[in-house]
Amino acid sequence: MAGPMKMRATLSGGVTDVRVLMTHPMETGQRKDPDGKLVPLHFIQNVTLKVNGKTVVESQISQGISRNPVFTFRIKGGAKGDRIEVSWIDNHGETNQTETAVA
Amino acid sequence: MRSKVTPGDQSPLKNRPNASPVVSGPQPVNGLAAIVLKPFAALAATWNKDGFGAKTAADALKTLGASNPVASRDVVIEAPQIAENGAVVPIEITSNVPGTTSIAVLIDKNPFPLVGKFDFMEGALPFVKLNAKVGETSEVRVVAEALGKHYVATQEIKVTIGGCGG
Amino acid sequence: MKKLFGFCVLLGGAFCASLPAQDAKKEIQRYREMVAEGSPAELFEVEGEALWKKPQGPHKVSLEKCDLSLGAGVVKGAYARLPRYFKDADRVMDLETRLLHCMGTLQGRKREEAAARVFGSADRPSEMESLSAYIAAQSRGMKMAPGLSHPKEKEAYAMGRAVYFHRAGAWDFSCASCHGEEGKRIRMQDLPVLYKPEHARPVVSTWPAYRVSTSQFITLQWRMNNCYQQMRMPEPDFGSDTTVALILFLTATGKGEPYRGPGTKR
Amino acid sequence: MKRIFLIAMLVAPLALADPTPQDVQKLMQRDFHARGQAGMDRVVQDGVQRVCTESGDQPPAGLAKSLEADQMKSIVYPSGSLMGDWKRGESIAQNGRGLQWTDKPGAPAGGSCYNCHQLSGAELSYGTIGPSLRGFGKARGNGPEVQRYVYGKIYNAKAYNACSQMPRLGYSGTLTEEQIKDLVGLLLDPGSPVNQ
Repeated sequence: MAGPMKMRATLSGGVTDVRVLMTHPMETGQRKDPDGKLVPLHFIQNVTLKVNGKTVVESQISQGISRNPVFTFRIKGGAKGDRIEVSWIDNHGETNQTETAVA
Repeated sequence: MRSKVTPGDQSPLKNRPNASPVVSGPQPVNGLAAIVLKPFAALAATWNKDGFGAKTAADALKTLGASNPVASRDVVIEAPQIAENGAVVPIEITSNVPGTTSIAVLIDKNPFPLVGKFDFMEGALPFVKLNAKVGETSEVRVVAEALGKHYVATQEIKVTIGGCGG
Repeated sequence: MKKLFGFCVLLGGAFCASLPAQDAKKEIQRYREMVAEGSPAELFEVEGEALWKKPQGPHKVSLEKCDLSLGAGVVKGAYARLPRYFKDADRVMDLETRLLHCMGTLQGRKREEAAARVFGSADRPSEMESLSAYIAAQSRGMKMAPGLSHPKEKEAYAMGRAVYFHRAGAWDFSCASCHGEEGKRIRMQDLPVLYKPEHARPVVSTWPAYRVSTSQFITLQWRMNNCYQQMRMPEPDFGSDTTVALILFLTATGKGEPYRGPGTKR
Repeated sequence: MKRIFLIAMLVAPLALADPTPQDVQKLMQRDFHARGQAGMDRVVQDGVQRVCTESGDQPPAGLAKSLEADQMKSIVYPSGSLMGDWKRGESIAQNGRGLQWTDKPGAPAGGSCYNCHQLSGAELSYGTIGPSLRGFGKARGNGPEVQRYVYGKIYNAKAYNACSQMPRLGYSGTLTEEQIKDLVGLLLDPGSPVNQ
């Protein structure tokens, strides 16, 4: 099961700032575990940001993103209470999502 | 399903080997295609396999149709010049190029330089802050796409050793 | 250098300087600030809250009735009051020592089981790490005020100070060997002089913390353990009087600072 | 040695109620456990550690002198040139491992030099607990006297300054004779990056 996500979306000066944290190992496939075995490639490939159900950012990312990814996106305008959703899918097909209201 | 609707998988340049080396031509709008053809965008999204598998920044840029981007000071990279640890290097990117629809981030010296591509639509500002792995001292290369043209900025990030090293 | 100059033109001169030592320090500072802005520490708080409320052990109860010094189940503001003397255990305890105590008394867990894996890994954080993140976060904004009035607290404080300056081990180190003089650093790491309040305050108010180099959430007990490892000493027992005394000495030296952790470290 | 302890006790600046180094050691003997190559013998202070702890690293001059003379006797100088390979020296200086409970016993250790000293100009990430050693050989040459001093200082820094914060890298068994020679090369060889 995927670990927790955390997100906050704040409106200030006509711009909504969305910061989202995700739990993910983002394994490069080149790291060795303590027993010397290669840890298989395992990383998030897509992150999607939606506002009130509409996709506004589509991201494609690689294993070059740091472990436990953190992204900040910005949306022009928006209103308090707007529904912000972020979802991800990794190379194993695992997914997770979270949502919050603009504060 | 994935490969059919993935513009990034099939580089337009592959089909147009003689494409203009100066400014690359208009690109299919990834996001639009994804939305129209796939109601659950996140669950069956596009992923540029060739670009992320490329071993040099130049090869990765080819897959984005951005072989010869124009240097621009409107692409702004905010990142430390020295990182204490290469595992987490914060990079903040803003494109002030009017009409920017996507931003690609590359770390030249990484084994696979392309670390992310972000498509913006419906009021999202061409801005992203992320944490990237930077294996050794390297250029960070950011390519913004606006109205079919590509613009680039770079910055060197030095990676040092922190702490006792033991 | 030529290359760098080329980019200077691109970036409107913003990054034109080469990197003499004084700028290197400034850039590292900027790196730390940027990293702290997007810290995954909060993910551990989420995990920790779930663990705090999860029934476990032979008694199949959660830790929610654990008395962290403000009465059973009060989490808000508790971390800022630790370490402190607990009458029921008749000893001074820091957060982790207290949690271990509650795992025994409330959940009926054996110490060997509960303490078997107090330091986790990036792949599998320990229960103690997530719990520490959650509980510490509930003290944000509160002034650090460890116990210093009970005779056992006074005794532990004096012992902690003596331990800080005690030289031993294969490399003859005390804590003060590295954390003893102002303006010094290891590699690029500035070394706080932790017996001085102005140095201890920003430190004790940001532990426990997420460490970006290892993607781990690390606790003060871990920090003491890791210091002794690097001092080439044998390993201190988890929650031992020595480690609690040291943590009390450091926290007391930094007392009065509002808590603003869990922080983010190199 | 016993007499040294007695003198040290008399000059100890700590108040009576404060725990003595003996008290701390006793507590550590109860609260620590051996792990890997880090045995419990390491908790037991030797004369240098005891005197330095008691005096806050400022022993009276006479006592310091006798401790230093005593430590000097521990230094074993190899015969012949003391200048090894600066390239190997550089990697020893970079390496911060050795003698920890997480380190493999018997595996070559590092000197942790960059943790505390500036050496090669190419390495930006250097510590400042010890003095900068940039241009060390350039300023002092590399004659037998200097070689002997550098070798001895790395082998047992306490022979030159009783309460130095620098580990006794030869005496403690951290570095081998060969490794110390390589570090001498790093500091003194005109071709070493330290002297560029």
